[in-house]
Amino acid sequence: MMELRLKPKVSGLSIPLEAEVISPDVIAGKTLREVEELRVYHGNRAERLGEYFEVEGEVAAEPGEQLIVVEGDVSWVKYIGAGMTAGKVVVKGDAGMHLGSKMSGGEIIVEGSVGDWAGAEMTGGLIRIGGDAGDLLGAAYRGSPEGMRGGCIFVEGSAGYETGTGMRRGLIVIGGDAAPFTGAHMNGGVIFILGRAAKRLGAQMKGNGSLIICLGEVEELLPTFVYDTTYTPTFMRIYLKTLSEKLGIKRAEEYIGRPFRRYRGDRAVGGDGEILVVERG
Amino acid sequence: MEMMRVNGVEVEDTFAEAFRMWGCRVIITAKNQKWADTAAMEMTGFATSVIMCDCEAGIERRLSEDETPDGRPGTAVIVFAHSKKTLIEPLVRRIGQCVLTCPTTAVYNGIPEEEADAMLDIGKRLRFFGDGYQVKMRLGDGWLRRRRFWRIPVMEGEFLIEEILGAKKGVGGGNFIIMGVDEDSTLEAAERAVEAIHRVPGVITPFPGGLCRSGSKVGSRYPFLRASTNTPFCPAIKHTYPESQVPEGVNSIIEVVLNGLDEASVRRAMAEGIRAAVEVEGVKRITAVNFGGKLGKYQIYLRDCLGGEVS
Amino acid sequence: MEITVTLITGRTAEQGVGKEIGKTSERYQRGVNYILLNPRDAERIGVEEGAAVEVSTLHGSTRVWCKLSEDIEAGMAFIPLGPWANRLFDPETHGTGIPSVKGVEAKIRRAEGEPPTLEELLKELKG
Amino acid sequence: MNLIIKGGYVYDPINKVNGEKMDIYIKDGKIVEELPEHKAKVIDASGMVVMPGGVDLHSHIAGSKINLGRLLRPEDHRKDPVPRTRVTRAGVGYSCPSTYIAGYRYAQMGYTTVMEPAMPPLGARHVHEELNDTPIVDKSAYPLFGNNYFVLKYVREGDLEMLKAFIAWLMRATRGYAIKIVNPGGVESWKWGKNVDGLDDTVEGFDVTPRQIITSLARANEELGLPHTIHLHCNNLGVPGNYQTTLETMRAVEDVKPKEGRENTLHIVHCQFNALAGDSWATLRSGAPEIAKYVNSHRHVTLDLGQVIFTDTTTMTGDGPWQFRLYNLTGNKWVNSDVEMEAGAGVVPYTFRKKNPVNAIQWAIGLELALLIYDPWRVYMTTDHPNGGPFTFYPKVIAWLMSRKARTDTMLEIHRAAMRKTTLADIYREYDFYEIAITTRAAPAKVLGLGEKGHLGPGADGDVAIYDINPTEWRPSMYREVEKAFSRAKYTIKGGEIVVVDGEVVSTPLGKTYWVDVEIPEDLEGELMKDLEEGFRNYYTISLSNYPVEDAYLPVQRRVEVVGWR
Amino acid sequence: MPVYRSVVCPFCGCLCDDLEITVEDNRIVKVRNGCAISTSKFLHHHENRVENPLIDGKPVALEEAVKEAAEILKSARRPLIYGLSSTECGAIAKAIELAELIGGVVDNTASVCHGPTILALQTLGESKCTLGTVRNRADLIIYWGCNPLEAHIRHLTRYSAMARGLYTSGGRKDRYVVAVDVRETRMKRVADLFLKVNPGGDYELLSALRAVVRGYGLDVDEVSGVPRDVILELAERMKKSRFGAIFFGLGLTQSEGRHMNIEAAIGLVADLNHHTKFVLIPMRGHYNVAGANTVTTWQTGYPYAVDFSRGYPRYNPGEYTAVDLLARGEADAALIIASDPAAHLPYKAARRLAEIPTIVLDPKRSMTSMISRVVIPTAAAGIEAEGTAYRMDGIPIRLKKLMEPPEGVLPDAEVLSLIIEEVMR
Repeated sequence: MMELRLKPKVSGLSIPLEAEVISPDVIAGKTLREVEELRVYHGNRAERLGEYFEVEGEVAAEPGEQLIVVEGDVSWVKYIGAGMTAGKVVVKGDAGMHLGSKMSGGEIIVEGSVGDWAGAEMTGGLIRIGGDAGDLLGAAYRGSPEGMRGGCIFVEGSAGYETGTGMRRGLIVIGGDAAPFTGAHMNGGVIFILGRAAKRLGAQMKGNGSLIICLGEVEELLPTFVYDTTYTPTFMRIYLKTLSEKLGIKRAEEYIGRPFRRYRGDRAVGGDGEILVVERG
Repeated sequence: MEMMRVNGVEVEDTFAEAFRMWGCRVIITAKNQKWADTAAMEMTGFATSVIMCDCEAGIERRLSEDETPDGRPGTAVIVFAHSKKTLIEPLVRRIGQCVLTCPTTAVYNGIPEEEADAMLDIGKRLRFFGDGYQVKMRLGDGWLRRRRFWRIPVMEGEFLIEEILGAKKGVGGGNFIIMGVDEDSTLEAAERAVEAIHRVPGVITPFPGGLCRSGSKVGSRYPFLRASTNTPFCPAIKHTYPESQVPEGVNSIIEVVLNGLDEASVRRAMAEGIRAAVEVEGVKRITAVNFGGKLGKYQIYLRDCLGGEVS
Repeated sequence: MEITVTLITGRTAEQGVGKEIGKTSERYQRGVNYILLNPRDAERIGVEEGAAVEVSTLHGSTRVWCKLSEDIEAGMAFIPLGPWANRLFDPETHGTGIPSVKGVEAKIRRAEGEPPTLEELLKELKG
Repeated sequence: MNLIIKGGYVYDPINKVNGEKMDIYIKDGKIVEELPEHKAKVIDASGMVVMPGGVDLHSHIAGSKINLGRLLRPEDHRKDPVPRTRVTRAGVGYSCPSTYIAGYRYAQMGYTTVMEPAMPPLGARHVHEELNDTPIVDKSAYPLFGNNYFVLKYVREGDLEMLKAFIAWLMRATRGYAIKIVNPGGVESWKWGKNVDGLDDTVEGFDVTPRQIITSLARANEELGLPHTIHLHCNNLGVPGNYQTTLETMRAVEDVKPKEGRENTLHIVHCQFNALAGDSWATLRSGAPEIAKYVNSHRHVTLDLGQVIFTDTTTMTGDGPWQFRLYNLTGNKWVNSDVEMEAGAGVVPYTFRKKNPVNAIQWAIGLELALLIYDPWRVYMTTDHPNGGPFTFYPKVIAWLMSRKARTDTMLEIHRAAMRKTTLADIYREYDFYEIAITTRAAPAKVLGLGEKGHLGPGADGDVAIYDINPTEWRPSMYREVEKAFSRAKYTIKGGEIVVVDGEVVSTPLGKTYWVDVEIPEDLEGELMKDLEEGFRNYYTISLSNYPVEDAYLPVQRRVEVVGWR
Repeated sequence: MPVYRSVVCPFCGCLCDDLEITVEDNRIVKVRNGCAISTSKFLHHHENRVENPLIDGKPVALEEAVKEAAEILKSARRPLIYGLSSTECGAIAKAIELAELIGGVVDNTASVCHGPTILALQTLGESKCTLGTVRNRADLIIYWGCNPLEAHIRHLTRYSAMARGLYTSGGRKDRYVVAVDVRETRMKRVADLFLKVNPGGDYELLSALRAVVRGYGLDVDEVSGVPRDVILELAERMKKSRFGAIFFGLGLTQSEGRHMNIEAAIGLVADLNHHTKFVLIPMRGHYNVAGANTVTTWQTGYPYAVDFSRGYPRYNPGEYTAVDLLARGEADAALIIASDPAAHLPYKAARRLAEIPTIVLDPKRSMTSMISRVVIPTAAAGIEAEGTAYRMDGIPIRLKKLMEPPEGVLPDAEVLSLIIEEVMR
C-alpha cells in the first residue's frame, strides 16, 4: 500500500472540521498538491485541507492501494473515512464524529477514541477503535429504520448510548462497557459486549437473527425479555473463534464451552431477538 | 490385452469407466469424535450405489479440532449423486434424519464457495425443522467471507447447520479390480488399497469398507433388474460362464470403487490403491471395469494413473 | 450529615407566574431557588423549613432554600427549573440534544452560607 | 415587462391550437393579441414546444399532513439536500419537499398552478402559511367536507339549504376553493377506530351513509355553482375489488344536475388507487377497463390518475383508516392525526417496488386509465404527490403516456403481473403533445373553472412553459428526450415574469391564492351562525371568532366570486 | 375602555382562546378566564422590560444594535440562533432565513423539551389527534410524566379530564383518569388511578404494558415499582376503552431514556389501535414551541437542530442542538430570540453564552439578556404584536395585538428583518 501522511497543523479546534475528503476514495489518483487543495469545511467556511494538515507521502492510483495515516489527535475532525469503499485509514490519536459513517469497504484504525456516530449506517469494512467510542456507534441516523448493514466495528474500550441502533447485519464488538440502549431496534446483526452491559439492552429488538452476547456483567434486562434456558450453543464457538482469530481478541477463547443464559425478546414489539449472557462463576 | 507389471503383478492396460457425478462435502462436528463418527456413519449408510440407493456417500476422513470451524472433532463426509438436483434431496434427508437427530452435532460446508461449482440450499431447507423458532446466523457480512448458518432448537440443545453447502462436479465410479489367488490375499490387498485411497483428499469409497465383492454389470436376464453381479468376473463360474474373464489361478476377486470430487483425485487415489494392493503376496492381476466407453464420460487408464510406470 | 436523593426538576405554576412578571422579579426568584424535601430527610440532615442547603451532583453544586412537604417522599427531592438548578446537570445529551435533568442522584447537606442571589449567579456566569 | 415568445410550436388546446408555429405576446402579466417588438423582450422559442403553464389539480404540497410527512422523514430529506443560491432558498427535496423547493421544482417543470387538495378547516391557516412560502406558483386549497360534523348533521337532517350555507361559510372561513371529500363517513367512523365498507354502510354515530354524503355535497356544489365539482377520494381506497365501489359512486351522482355551462359533477381523485379488481392481494387485477368503459359513456365524471412511480415515497391522505391498514401491511412508521369535528389524516412511508406484483399492477392501472379513457379532457395526469410518487416524476409519466416503447421498456423490468393482470400491454395508444397539453394544463384548468389558466388566448394569465424539444422531429422511441425536456423547462414564465431559464430558477415571485367567495342570504346565514356558535361552544376547542382565516394569510389573493343563490 | 374577547393566551401550549382582556391607557387592567400564569403574564407584561437596545449594557439606537448584531453574525463561523418558542411564526421564519444566510445553526427550545418526542416520532410515527377529539370522545385519559395542574393549568377543564363534549356530556364522570408520575403530585387528587413509578423506570413500565397489550404474560412481580396486577388491569382497561388518550410531558422526555421512553409510549398506543382508538399527545410547554417545529419543518424539512453551514439544511440532534454546541464550545456567536437559555441550560452551556458575543431579542430582561453583548427589546407577541402560534396539537391560532408596544420597539420579525438586511448589505 502507498502511504500518505497527514500531520495536523493545529490542535483542539473548538469548531470541528468536516473532512470527508480524508478517504482513500477521494485521495487515490490525486497529486499531493491536489490533495492539499481538497475542500474541508470549518464552520460555515470552505477551506483547503492543506491549511490544516501537512500532506506528505505517496498517493496510490487505486483506493484499494491507499493508506492514509493521520499523525496525531484529530478529535476535532469529523467524517474521516466516511463513505469509503476501499483502502485503509489509520488515525494515530482520537477522531471526531461520523468516522467511517456509511463506509462500505476498507479498514479504519483509530488508535485513540472516536466521537459519536462512528460507523453509522455502514455497510461493509472494518473499523478498529483503540479507545472508547461515543454514542450511536454503528447506529441508524435519525428517522432511518436501518443502521449498520454489514461490516465490523471493534472498540477496545467502551461504547456509548444506542450502540448499534437499528442494526441489520454485521458485527460490533465492545471490549469494554456498553451504555444503555445498546442494540435498540436491532433487526439482525450481532453485538458482543465483553465488559459490563448497562440496562435496556436490546430495547425493541426484533428477530431476523438479532443477537447480543454479553461476556461480562449485565446490569439489568428489560422485563420484556424472557429467560428460556442455560445452554452451551455450538455456534458460540464459531463467534468466539472469529473474535480471537480475526480480531485478535484472544480472551474470547476463554469463553468457549461456557454455558450461556438465553433470553428472547423484545416482547414489547413481539420481537424474537436474543440476548445470551455468559453464566458467571 | 496388453499388460503392465507393477511390483511383479500384472496390470491390464485398460481403463476404469467413470461418470460425472455431483459431490458435496459435509463436515460434521460433535462434542467428541465418537458422535461425529456416529452421525457420519448413519448419514453414509445405505449409500453404496445409485443403482438402488438415492446417492453414494462415504466418510472422507476424520478432522482434528483445529481443522473444523467450531474447534471440535469432526468427520468429513462426501455425498455423490448424478446431478446437482438429485443431490439435494438425499442431503436434506440424510442430514435431517441422521445428523440433526444425533446428539451434539453441527454441520458445516466442506467446499468453499470459490471452489464449488454450485452452492446447495441444504441448511436453508432444513431450517424448517425449527418450526419457526430457527434463528439465522450471519457471520462476516461485509468484512469477512460471508457465511450463514441456521440454528435449530432441538431437545438436547441446538443444532447448527450452514445455510448452503458447496457442491462440485466430481467423478463417480472410479474403480479397479484385484484378482488374487485366494480370498485371504485378495481381501487383504483390497483393505490395504482402501486404506491408501483414503489418504487422498476428496475421495470416498461408498461400498462396504470401500469394497464391492459383487461387482456389477449393466442389465440382467431378468427384465425387472437393471444390474446384476459381474458374472464374467465370478471365479465360481469361471469355466461354466461362456465369457468369463477370470484368469487362471485366480480364485477371488474384489472391486474397489471410489468417487472423487475431481478426476485428478480419483486418478491419484486409484494409483495409491493399486500400489498398495500389489504389495500383497498372492495378488495376481489388477484390472478395471468399463463398458467399452459407452456409458461414462471418464476413461481412467490404469497406465496413466500409474504414470505409465511399468516394472 | 449528608443524604443522597433522587433529584427531580420541573415546572411549577408559581414559577410560571413569577417568570411572567420577570426573571429579575423577586417572585420568580422565590419560585425557583428552593428545594422540596420530605421532612424526614430534612431531619436526617438537621435542617428546617427555610434553611439553606447545599445540593451537589457529579456535575456541580448549588445552594438553595429548603422547603418541606409530605408531597415529596423521602429519598427524593424536587427543585424547579431555573438558574439555581441548572448548575447541577450534565450537559451531555448522548446524541439527543436534551440533557438529563430528571432523576439525577444528588447529595444534600446543610449549607454554610445563604444561597446566592441572582446577581451573584450572574456575576459568576459572566466569569 | 412585456414578452414575446417567438417561433415556437404552440399547443393551446382550449383555443384549438395544435402545434402551430406562432408567437405569444404577454403584457402586464397577461396574454395579449399582439405587441410591438421593440417594446418587449423577445424569447426565441423556435424549434421548441410552447404550452400554457402546467396546472396540477391535486398535489399535497402544503399543510399539516405534508408537514407531518416532512417531520417524519429526515432519512428521505438526506437523500436530496438543496443548497441556497443567489435567488433561491435552501431546503430539501424528494418525497416531502420543503415549501420553497416544491415551488421551485414545479416551476422548473413548467408548472405554474398547483392545488393543495386536502385542507382540514381547523388547520387552514397552516395551509395558507405554507402556500405563502411556496414561491412562484399560483395555488389554492380544498377544504375537507366529507366527514365534517356540520355536513353530516345537515345531510342527516336532509337540509340542503343549510348544507349550502355551511359550504359557502366554510369556503370563506378557510379561504378554500373546492369541496374535498375523503372517504366520506369513513374518517368519522375512524375516530372510533372503525371504517365504512361501502356507499350504504352507516357512519358510526350518525344516521347517514356515504352515498347520502356524496350526493348531497354534489348537489349542493352544483346548486351553488362552485367553479370546480366535488373532489372525491372514494371509499374503500386501496382495497382489492374497490373498482365496484368507484363505479357505484359514479352512478350515485348520475342524476345530479350539473351547474349551468358544464357537464360534469364529480371528480374522482387518484383513481388508480380505486380501480383494483380481484378479491384479495393474491388475486388482484386491474379494474381500469371497467372504469374507463363507464367514463367513456358518461359525461359527468372526470378523474386524475394517481400514477405510481417505482420509488421510495411517503403516502399521506385524509383517509386515516386506510393509512392504518397500510401501516399494518408494511410495518413502516405510521402517523395518524384526527382533527376534531372535521377530518383526519395519516402518513406512512412506502416504497413502490418493481418486483412487487401489486405495485406493478398499480403502475399499469394508472396508465390504463389514461389510455383507455378516450377523452383527455376528463382524465388528468397526477401522481397524487407524494402518494403515487413525487411530482418531480411527472416527466416520466409523460414519457409513458407518449411512448409505448417507454411503457414496454418499463414493463420488462417489473413484475410480470403488470402484463398478466392488466391490459396495458395491449394498448397501443400514445399521447401526442396536444393531448399532453390537455391532460397537464388545459383540462385541469377547465375542470377547476380557472378561466385565466391553461390556455394562451388573450386575457389568460401570462403563464407559459417552453420545452426544448422539437415536436416535428420527435418520435415515441425518443421518450428519454421528452422526459428530459419536460424535467427542465427551457423557460417558465409566470404572470409575465421569466422565472426559469434552462431549468434554473432565476426569479421567485409570490403567486396568488385562489379562493371561492359565495354570498349567503342573510336569513340563512343568521340561522347558520346560531348553529355554528352552539357547535363551537359545545364541541370545538377554539372560539368561532378565532376560526376564520384572516386576510393577513393571503398576501396575494384572487377571490373568485360565486353567486350561489339566485 | 376596549375589552378584547376571544383573546389567545400566549403562555403555554394550550393556547386558550377565550380570554377577555380589558385595556385602559395602553395598559392591561383586567383579565378574565385566564389561569394564574396567564393573568400574571398579561397584567405584568409591562414590567421588567428591556427599555433600550443595549450594547455591552449601554443604551444605543436600534440601528446601532442591529448593525452590531449583523456584524457579530456575519463574522462568526459557527453562529447559533436559538429560542423561538415564545414568539410568533413570522419571527421563526425570519430566524430561519437569517440562519440560512449566515450559514448558522437554528435550533429551538424543543431541543430541551419535546425534542425526544420528535426523535421518537421520526423512528415510529405517532397516533395523535386535536384536543377537541379528546374532549368529545375520550373515556380513558392518562397523564404520564406531566402535571397540567402546574404547567397547563386549564388543560383539564378545557380539553381533557373535566371537559364535556359530543360523546362525553357527563365530563369528568364519563371518564376514567390515570396519572403516572415519579412523585405524588396534585394530579393524584384528580385521577381515579395514580401510579407511582420509580424515577427513570418509565421505559420498563411502558414496555411491560406493551407486551401485555400484545397478549404476552409478565413473569415479574413488579415493574418499576408498579405491581403486576395493576399493569395487567391497566392494560385491560386500555384495550376496553372506547377512545383512549395519553398526555405526556417532560417526565418522559427529560428523564433517563428520553426519546426511547416516547418510543415505548408511541408503540403502546400504536398497538392499542388494534383493539380500540388510542392517541398520544405531547404536552408542549411554551405557547408556540409547536410552531417553531412546524415552521422550521416546512422551510427546511427538519423540526429543530438545523445546520446551514454547508449551504443546505442538515439535521442531527446531539450535534447541532444548542446544549451540545454550547457545552462543546463550538458556537462562536449566538442570537437568542424569546428565550432564556442562560437560566435553563446546564451551567456549562450557559457559561459559553457568556463567553461569546451573544445577541438577545426579548421584551423582558432575563439572565441571558444580562450576560449578552447586544440586547434588542421587542414587542410581546400576542399582546403587542400579532402573528400565528401553533397549539400543542398543531392547531394554528392567530395571536392578537391588544395594544401598541413601547415607543420604538418592534416585533421580533421586524427586528430580524432589519438584521437580515444589514447582513445582506
